[in-house]
Amino acid sequence: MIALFKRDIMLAFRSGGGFGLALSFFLIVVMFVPFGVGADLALLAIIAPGILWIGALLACLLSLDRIFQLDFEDGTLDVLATSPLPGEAITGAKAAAHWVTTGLPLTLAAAPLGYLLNLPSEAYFWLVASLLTGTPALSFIGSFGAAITVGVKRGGLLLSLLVLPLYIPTLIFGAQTVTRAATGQDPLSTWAMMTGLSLFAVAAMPLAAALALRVNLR
Amino acid sequence: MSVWKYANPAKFMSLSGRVLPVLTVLSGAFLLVGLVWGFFFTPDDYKQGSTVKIIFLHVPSAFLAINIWIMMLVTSLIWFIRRHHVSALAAKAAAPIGITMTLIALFTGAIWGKPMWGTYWAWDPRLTSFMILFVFYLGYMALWTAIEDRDTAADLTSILCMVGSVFALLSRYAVNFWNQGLHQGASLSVDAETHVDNAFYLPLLVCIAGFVLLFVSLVLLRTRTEIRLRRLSALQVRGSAT
Amino acid sequence: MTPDLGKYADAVLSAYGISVLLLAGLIWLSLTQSARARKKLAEEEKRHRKNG
Amino acid sequence: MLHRLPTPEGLGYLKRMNIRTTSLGCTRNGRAILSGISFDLADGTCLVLRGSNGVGKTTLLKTLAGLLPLQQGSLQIDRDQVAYAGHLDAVKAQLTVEENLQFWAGIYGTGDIRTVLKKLDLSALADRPAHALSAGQKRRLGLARLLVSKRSIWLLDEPTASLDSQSTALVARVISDHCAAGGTAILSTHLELPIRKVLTLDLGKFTSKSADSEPDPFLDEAFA
Repeated sequence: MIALFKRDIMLAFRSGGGFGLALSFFLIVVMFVPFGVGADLALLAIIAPGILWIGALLACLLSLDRIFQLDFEDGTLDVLATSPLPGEAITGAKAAAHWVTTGLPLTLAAAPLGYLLNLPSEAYFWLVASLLTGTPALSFIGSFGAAITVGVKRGGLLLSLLVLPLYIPTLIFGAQTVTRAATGQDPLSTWAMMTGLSLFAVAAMPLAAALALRVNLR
Repeated sequence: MSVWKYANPAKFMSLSGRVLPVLTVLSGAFLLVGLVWGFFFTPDDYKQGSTVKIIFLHVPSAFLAINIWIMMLVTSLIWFIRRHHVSALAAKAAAPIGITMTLIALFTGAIWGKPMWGTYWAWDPRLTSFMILFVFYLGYMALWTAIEDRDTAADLTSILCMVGSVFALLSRYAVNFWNQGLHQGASLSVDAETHVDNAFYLPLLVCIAGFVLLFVSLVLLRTRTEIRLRRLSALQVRGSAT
Repeated sequence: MTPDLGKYADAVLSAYGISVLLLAGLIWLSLTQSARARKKLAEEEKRHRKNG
Repeated sequence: MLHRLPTPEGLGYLKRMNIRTTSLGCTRNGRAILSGISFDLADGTCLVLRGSNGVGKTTLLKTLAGLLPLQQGSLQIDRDQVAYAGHLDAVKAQLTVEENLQFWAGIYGTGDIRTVLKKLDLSALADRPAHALSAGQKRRLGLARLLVSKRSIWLLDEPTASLDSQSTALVARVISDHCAAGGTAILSTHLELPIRKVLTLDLGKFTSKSADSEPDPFLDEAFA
């Protein structure tokens, strides 16, 4: 399991695409918002929490199809399925590797990008905290969507359509946490709910993903 | 005699073929009576005026929009556990009806909202939940069309339906929470149906019965279509084999 | 015949109009799909029976 | 109808039966294609599956590996000893030869890859990225994965496809050595491989007739 986790991270670094791509995408989304809504700093401060969360979510979505697709195409998944690793360990390790290569960098990049959007200073801690415990949910829920669509050719669009509705509660609680922190309310309760959701996703989604993967390997 | 014997396609076809005409006539009658009663013979509400007549469309469609998803969840589970083909096909057949009901609930809700709230669309928790339900239906139907192999499609859509149900429920709670967070003392909630006058109550019941009967007739009709298509492809496969 | 819908006539009529339209569309779609499947299957059954 | 294969000479009764199938049936895309396959395979033997394209060699191998559900009959095989190699190499182009093997050693929980590299003449290529390998070298890397897995039952789908004669000989030698050491191999190939103790199973004889295929509930009886 650790070997698979390590290899996925190594592959993300090697192939270049997955790792840098998500960060660049995040930067561009954040950069485009003032272009779209104007450079009024007061307005930006209000919408910053939502923009940062939606930007991180979309950047995460970009690389989801790589979780299983490449291994499916070159036969690695077939071999892994007959290896001593149980299916849940395969999907869990791969989702965890996805988080390390996208969720974690996005969390780290969020704070400087928040400054560009004039995020109130009280909110930085909660921005990082909410992304840190919220992005695992994005990776693990996303890995389920990726497992379902792995057999579909050009399934990227379908993957987004399946996964985005599943992201709704995470997005609501995550963005709400940052908004509350920015407006001087108590963000702890929303953060706790989102973290609970995240823990649930980490525990349950590998099972569902393994089930879907099994069906797709037939 | 087990109820499962009707999960056999041939048995299902013969039974549903006999029941369907009766159900169609019944649903037509109920809908006609309920909607005519509701539209022509109910008084105006003292507060909402004639817009209260929208209730006869809005409430039954909203009721079905949610319950069709639950029915799909149950049939998905049956397919997953007992692998009855008819069950999976019934879930597939129900989805377009569910999405239509969701659309009706959304449109009638929005039209109702305009005179009541002064806007077609407000991010009211209920309306938002239906919007979310709509995208869940979209994803489910898209997955059915994307996968070639029928058993694989049935398996994957039923997994999606199960996981989706959990997240749809979570979304509902999250949306309630989120809206309270934004508009304190929300005045825009659509809770008219929780205290309905007797003058509206009876025709509403007839309308709900009519919608449910219409759904059952349509789902039978569509399931029969799916079974025929399934048999068609099975015959074609066998034909090409010999 | 038409009841007096007052100032909300537009709202009520459009709600009924859209709903009936959507339902009619769904029923029409289900019926045509059913008819097409029935026809195709009948053809295939005939061919199948002929071939043995 | 039980087609019991003759036990090769030199293997006594005490030898454990490694794989046993009884009237096995396989389906592909919901359509029965093979049925009535019965064989016993003892340790140290190699079974070659023959038959024209599309007869179901891949389907049978996948069923044995547990990737496809068993449709008919019974199957006795120790799944913890199965190493499967499909017609795809499962080689990561971005990783070096050594990293590829190291990964599989980690997955199978086995240690040393040096001896395996040496055995397959891959030591010189250890630091080369896999995308720079020739088809034959890639196949050798695939075989190295089997050795690294330290598993006794090899299921190989067309291990000789698109290989020159030299590489083919190497594949045959590795399989031979594996069987000589008490391992079992089931493979599909069109070639005659110089392997000792080899048995052949012609899948053409087991092609499923629609009469004895899995009943399709949609074909039960005609309905209007």
